[in-house]
Amino acid sequence: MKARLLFAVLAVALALSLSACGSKEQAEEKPAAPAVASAPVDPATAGTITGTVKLDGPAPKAQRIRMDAEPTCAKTHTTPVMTEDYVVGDKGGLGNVVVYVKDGLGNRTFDTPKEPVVLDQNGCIYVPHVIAVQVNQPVEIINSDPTTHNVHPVPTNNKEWNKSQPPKAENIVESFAREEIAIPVKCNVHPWMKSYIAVLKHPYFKVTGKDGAFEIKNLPPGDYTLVAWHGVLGTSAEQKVTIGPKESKAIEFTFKP
Amino acid sequence: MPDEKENGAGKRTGLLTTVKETVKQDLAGLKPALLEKGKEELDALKEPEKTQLFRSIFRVKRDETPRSRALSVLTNVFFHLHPAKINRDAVRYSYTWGMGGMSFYLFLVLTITGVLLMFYYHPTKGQAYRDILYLHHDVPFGQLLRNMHRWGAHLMIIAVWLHMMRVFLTGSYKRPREFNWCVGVILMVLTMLLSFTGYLLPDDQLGFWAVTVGTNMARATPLLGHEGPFGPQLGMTAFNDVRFALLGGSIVDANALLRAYIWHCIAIPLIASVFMGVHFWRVRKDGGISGPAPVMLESEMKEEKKGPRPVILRPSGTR
Amino acid sequence: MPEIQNDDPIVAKSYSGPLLIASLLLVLSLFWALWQEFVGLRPWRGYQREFASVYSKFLGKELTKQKAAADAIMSSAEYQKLAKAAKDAADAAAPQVKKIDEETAYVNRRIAALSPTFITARGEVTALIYQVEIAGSESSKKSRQADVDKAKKGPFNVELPTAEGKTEKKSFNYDELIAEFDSLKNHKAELTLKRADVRKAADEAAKAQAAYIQEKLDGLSVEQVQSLQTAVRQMSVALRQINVDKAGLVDRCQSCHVGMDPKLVPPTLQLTKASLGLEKSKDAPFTSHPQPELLKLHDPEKFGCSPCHGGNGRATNSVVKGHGRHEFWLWPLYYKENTEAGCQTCHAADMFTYHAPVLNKGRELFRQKGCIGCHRYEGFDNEGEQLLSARQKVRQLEQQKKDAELEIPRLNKAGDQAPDNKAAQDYYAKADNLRVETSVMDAQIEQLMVRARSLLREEKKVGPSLKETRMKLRKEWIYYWLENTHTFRPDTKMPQFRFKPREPRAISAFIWQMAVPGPALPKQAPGNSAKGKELFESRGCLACHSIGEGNKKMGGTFAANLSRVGEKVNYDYLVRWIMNPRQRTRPYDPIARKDLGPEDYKQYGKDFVFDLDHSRSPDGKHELQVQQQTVMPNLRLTIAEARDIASYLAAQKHADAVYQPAEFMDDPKLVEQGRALVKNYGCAGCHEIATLEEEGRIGTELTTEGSKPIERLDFSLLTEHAKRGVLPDGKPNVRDGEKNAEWYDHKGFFERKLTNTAIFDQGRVVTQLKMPQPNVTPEDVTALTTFLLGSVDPQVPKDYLYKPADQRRDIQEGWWLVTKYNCMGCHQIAVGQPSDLQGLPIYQGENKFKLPPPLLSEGARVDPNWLARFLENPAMSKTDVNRNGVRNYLAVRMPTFSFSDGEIRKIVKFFQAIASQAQPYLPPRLEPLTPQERTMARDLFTHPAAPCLKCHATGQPAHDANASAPNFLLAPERLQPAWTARWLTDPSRISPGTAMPSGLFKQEGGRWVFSGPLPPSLQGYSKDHADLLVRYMFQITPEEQRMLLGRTPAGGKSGAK
Amino acid sequence: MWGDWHQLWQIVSVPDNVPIVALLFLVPFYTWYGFREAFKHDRLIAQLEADPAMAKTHHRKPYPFKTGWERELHVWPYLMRIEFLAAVILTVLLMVWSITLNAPLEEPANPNLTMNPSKAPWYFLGLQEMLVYFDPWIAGVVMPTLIIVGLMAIPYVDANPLGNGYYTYKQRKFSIWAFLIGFLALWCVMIVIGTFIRGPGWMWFWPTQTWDHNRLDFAVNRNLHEIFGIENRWLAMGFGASVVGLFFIVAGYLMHRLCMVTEFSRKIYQRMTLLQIITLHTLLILMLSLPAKMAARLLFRIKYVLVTPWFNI
Repeated sequence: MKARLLFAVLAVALALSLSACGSKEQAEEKPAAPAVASAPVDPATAGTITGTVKLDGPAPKAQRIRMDAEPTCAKTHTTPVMTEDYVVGDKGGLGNVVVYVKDGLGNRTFDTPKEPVVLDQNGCIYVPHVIAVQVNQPVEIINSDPTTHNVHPVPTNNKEWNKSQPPKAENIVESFAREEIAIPVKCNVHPWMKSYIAVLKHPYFKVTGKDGAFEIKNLPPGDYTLVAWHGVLGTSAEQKVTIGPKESKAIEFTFKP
Repeated sequence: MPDEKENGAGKRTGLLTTVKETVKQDLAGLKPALLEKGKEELDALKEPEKTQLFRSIFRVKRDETPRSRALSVLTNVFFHLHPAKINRDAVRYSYTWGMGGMSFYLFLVLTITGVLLMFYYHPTKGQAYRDILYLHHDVPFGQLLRNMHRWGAHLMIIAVWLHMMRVFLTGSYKRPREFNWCVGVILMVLTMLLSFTGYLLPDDQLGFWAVTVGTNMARATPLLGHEGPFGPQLGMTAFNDVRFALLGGSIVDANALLRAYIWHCIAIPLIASVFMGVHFWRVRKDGGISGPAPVMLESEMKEEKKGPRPVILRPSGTR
Repeated sequence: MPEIQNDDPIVAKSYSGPLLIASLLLVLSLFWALWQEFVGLRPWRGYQREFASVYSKFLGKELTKQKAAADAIMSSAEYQKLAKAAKDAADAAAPQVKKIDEETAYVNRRIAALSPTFITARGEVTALIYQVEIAGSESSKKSRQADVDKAKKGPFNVELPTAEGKTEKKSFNYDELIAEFDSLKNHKAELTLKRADVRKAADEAAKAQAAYIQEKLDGLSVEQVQSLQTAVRQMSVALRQINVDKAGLVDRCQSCHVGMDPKLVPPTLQLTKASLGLEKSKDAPFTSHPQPELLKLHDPEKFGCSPCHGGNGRATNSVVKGHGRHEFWLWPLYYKENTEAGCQTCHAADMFTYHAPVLNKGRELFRQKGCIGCHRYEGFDNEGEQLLSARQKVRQLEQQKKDAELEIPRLNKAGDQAPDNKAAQDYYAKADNLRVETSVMDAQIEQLMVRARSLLREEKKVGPSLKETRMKLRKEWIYYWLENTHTFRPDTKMPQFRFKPREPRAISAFIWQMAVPGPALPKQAPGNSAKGKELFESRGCLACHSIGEGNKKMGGTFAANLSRVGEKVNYDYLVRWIMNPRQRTRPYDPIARKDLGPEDYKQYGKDFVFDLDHSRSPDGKHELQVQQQTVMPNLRLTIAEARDIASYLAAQKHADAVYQPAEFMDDPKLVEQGRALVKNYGCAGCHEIATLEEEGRIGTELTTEGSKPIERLDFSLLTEHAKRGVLPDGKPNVRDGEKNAEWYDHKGFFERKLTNTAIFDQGRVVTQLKMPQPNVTPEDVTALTTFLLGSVDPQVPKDYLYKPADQRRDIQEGWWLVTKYNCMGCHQIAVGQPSDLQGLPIYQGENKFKLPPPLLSEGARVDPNWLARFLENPAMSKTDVNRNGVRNYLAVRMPTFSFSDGEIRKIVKFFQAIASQAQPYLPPRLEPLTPQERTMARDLFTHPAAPCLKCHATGQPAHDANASAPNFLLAPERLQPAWTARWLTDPSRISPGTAMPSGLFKQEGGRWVFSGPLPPSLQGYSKDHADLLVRYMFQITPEEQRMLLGRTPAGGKSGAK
Repeated sequence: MWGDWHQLWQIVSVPDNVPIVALLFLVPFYTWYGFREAFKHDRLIAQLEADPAMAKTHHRKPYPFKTGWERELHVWPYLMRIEFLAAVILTVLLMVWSITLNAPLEEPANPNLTMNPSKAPWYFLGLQEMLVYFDPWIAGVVMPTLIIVGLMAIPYVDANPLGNGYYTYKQRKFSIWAFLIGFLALWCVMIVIGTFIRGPGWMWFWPTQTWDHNRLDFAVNRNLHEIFGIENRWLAMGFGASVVGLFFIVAGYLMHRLCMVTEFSRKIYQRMTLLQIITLHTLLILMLSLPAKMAARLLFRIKYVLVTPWFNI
């Protein structure tokens, strides 16, 4: 009993002293935290990161896709269809790579773009091979083929679904609620068909074209970690970049086949 | 009716006045009388012992006169265990230690708490334990009741032992109180038996094993126990010996519980009450409380008469 | 007051002081007793008051929150639309409603004016009529009737209000008055109806508006919160109890745990310490039940609290008492981590208890870790006992039969010599009856033999047979293993024994020398290790076995980790084992109690052939154990594949492993010593060991271990440590911030013992405990402790015990088998239960479709008769066995388990039960297809928009290379039509992540219609398209399918054109 | 394991042992209290014996007395008020005790689970302790009977007419010693031993020694005749009987000597009848047989002195 009483007295004393200290700290901290989250990016100070993604070495030979099983598709192609895993430009630029800011944006939130990103099924391949969207941004899937496809994203963190899309059917509009890089999309009817959808929380990403070039604009000044992701080669090493006001910096990612 | 209306009205006026006057007079007369009576009543309250109610209860005048004092003891059914007057030094605590009185008081407390406990208790296997839980957790003051009964019982045993010790140390068992000492010894044994039989009633491990150990001794009763000397030779088995009779079975079980209950609540209290009556009566009849008596000197010791001196049949008054 | 000597100390002494003090003390003690009674022993009063205050604060916050949420919903466009619709409808009705209301008011005024006169008149007339009715004579009747008539004449004068607001005077006779009143009433009723009619549209719109909020609002509505606030305001501080007389149950837990009261906290509301703002409080018993769904299953009004949670439900005088954590209370509250022990009280017969993951884990560990090898547990692993009793029964019957056969001639003879015909007939009849009885006995014996045969198949051992040691193992390894069990294989289920020096030598020598000598194994050629690796990883071995050490480990935990298997095993034996793990070197004869060799067969002129089809002893009298008692199934590999895998596994070893030579293994002097030790340590509980096949279990039975008196649990020299809360290492035991917390309880015993089985030998010179150290993690210990704590002699009435007789029993029986053979290694069986394969890297992401099928609705999917055949032979073929019978496109292989018939029956019933299917299954009669329908179905099947045959296998190797779905030809006898229709329309609902796409059909006017462009023949077809396809599928023939293939574009030809 | 105060506290704080703790204090207190009075009287007696003149006039009590003071007092109020006060104090005591300490309630009775130690109620622990030294028929039946009979016999064998109604030690040395040995040294001490000393297995644990349930004691208790190597049953019986007889004779003689020590005691002895003498000696010898047997058992590990086919002593 005595011990408990003593403890109570001590606890009260401690609580009093803590509350005395605590009030000061809170006063200082409070305004800081929410400011970051909601502040819009000031275009006057925003910087840019540019660069290229390169493949160091010869690209593995693309495989020919045999569409014998689906003559309607085979017919749409006059040239042999090759896999798109490695899309390499003249100067070693690597296409179909998602370059994105992995870290450095703090608690900022960003508006979700309303305009959909289009993924077309044309000639029994997905066009483009890799797309990147923001969280909850609509993805519109079109079937331009005279055959039935089924669209089957197999995500790890998002909801999985599998819808059939007969020819001339309505476009499928779906979105993904969680960040994931990247969700493979496939068609169970045509096993060769494959695509990736990268889903990010912010707009600072870019899918490279054949030249491997990218540009990430409108970045508020700060320290950033950038990463590049490739469908076969996976994620590159991280690169740290510090962007000052209105600054533009160039970086380069290199993948080894 | 309609015919009498007129007359009645006239009469009514007259009657009304008469009634009014009378009431007025009565009230005028009543007021001083009421005040006077009220005062009387208030005065009487200052001396409550003179009220009829008081006298009807206490029968005698209660004042400081020796007569009243004596009568207040003699006329009170509870007090007249005592004589009207006692040895002036007998009121000293150092002489009696108050242990006899305390034992009796505890007996009363135990009777009252015991009766209350009986309201909630069923001496059957299974139910008995649940009843104790019920007492602990449901009955208002139930836990307190049980505690008082238990601790009162323990205190009573201690009080009885100390009473015996006091009686011995003051030599109060000596003539003419020899027999009352014997009654006292019996009462002490009964007290312990009361407590012992009560031990089993909660039907818990404590009581069960205490009673098992206690009654196991009965197995060894010479002649009557199946493990006692000459018991087996006399055909005693676990099913017909004295322990079987005590427990109503060969183990402590439902029958034992019931027997313990009946011994505890009916038989022993009755017997003890009878012996207590005898004990108290003999205290008075043997000349009241033994002391403190004037000391006797060795030189004043009378010589024993020669001749046959039977212990038991010695005529009283001789020394 | 005469002659009082004031100097007499006795007389003069005043006792007023002591008396006053004593009286004061008495009064004080009385008050103390009162305080104790009403406050001290009623701590729940304080809790209830505190609850009322924190809860009303919570409700206040909730109210603002829900109000805001409701406001947000109300401001949404959709709601506004509804609101507008409601308003418009109300507006439209308003003028008419107003008119009706005005008229109603007018009628009401008239009724009000008429009422007093009406009531008086009716009263007077009815009273007069009563007088007529009771009048004695005709004449008095008449005169009274006259009174009635007079009264009826009236006149009754009434001032009635008019529509214009004035009054009119009216005069009625009685009948007119009644008529007027009735007409007014009728008019009023008409108006009410009319009003409802006019407002109908508006009311419905308003209802829709309210319903919208209810649908969208998460949580309680504002009104509900307000009514709860009222309830809290009106809450009285009183004892709250659940009293179930039948069960002798009085639980007052709610007196402090007020949040459990459904009247105050509805089940939809979850109160946690955090939500009440009491995160830091250690003394706030106000949270609501964390699993409301459990309360739905176990109505607290019937089950109370203490039967599940333990504790002293009756006690309310202190927290310790209420929780039953005081000395002498036998059923203390289970600690949080062991809460699920309470389930076991009634669910002791379960193999799987829903909502009790920890308990299930404990129960499962108890089996898997081989605890049952030494400790009997009611209902667990009792094949051995059943086998014994079956054999006994057979022996009994055979004896009876023999007696009868001896008796028959005796009776016949007695009949022959009988003095008269009647007596002779009696004797003959008796003899005949006996003969018939013997034939009944034959049938009984036959059945028992079948049962015994089944049981022999079902009986499994936790560990491998040690009879094959000589063939299987490297000689030096055995000794090393015994000494270093957990070093060699850190996750093995074999416990580490605490041998005394030199004991392992004797044991290993005994095992080595008792092993069967042969016949020798055929020599195997080496295989391709790389291919073996691929097969090992893809055929499904990893569902049970793991491989790799440390964090490189992958695979299931059900069977051994094979990382160092190459160090111990003989390659030739491994090949045989992989080919067929159940293959024995010699069959075991349970009657002769020996392993039979070729010489025993030769005696009877038989070849040394024994397998499941040749399981009789050479003398043909009884069943032999012809299988290894392992649950490992046959994967139906080719010899080449087996060699590949064996080569791969044989290479799994530490390069630096060195084994000491062990010449003592052949020392015959060690055998007897070894046998005694093996018996002592109970090795035969888990292993098959020659000469010790019939050894019993050596440990304590644990069926009711949780209610064993604590005095019977031998804490040994640590008794005082446990009572005083000191750990065996001398440090204080800390629990919930309490230092030196007592652990002298069942939980303390089980936990300490499982963590370190030698613990209660601590300090003893002569150690007595032989229980080996099981390989368990702290979580395992908690789970096992929970299981053991719950293993009690139940205190609840018999009908509280969960012993279902319906499908739920099938589920429980099935779980035993499903876990016995680790079906969950490959398949998902319960909702939310992942299979072991699912976690493997090779099945991640897009490779998910390579996984074996989930079996959640298997009972509804397939025809149970087919399932039984499939389980018997998963290859669905006697000859072409190196494949899957259904999904031959999957690399992972459904193995052959050689289930007994009883097991197959139970498994099939299990799947039917978990899918709630009626038993027995009667296939529904399908409407035959009309010729037109057949054409339509063919068109649909081969339509480019419905490429069914693209993915579904057809049996043509070229096509099947890319197939990812079963052959349609299997459908008729395999599937159930109803399920198939459901599958076609929305497969992802049945099997999320399936390759079968959803959205092939769309709902249109109560039927399913193909959602792609319709083939011309189907235009105008008014029936269900999905149903059409199902009916077509169920009558598909190989010829039909071949024809379809011809039509489908995949075939290259265009038969349709 | 000495110094285990936790253990001692555990034993002492068992609710049912509280009365014994109370006994530990009450009995010595009242013994001292009685002796204080006795010595007060003894001083007066000595004074009066020295001064016969004073003896004639003195009121013969060690309490103050003046002429004019009432020799007898009214019960009401002089006694009643004390009784009333005592009743109130006792009630308060009982209430406080009952409020603070709950009566024990253990698990429901379970015949299959023996408590270790299983003890009789505390007031019979003396008898249970005796079981160690005697067979049950002596400890459980004969001894209690003898105690009751012996107590009842006291007034009839005490031939000393002095000390009737007042405390004195001087005039009753022998009887007071006899009683105190019986009541204090044997009865109360045995209870205390049974409560505080006897632990699991009825083994001897000193206070503050841990009651270890695992403790094992090894002791071979032999019968007396075995020590002397007598094997023949009848011989042994005879030997045992003679030892018992010898004990009676020796103890009786010693008792006799004790009664002859002072002149006063001889005088009293003289006044006793033969029956009184025999009864007194028998009872005292039997009482002494308990410590004698205790000593034999604890010091010499003797189990039985007399072994017969029917009973053992």
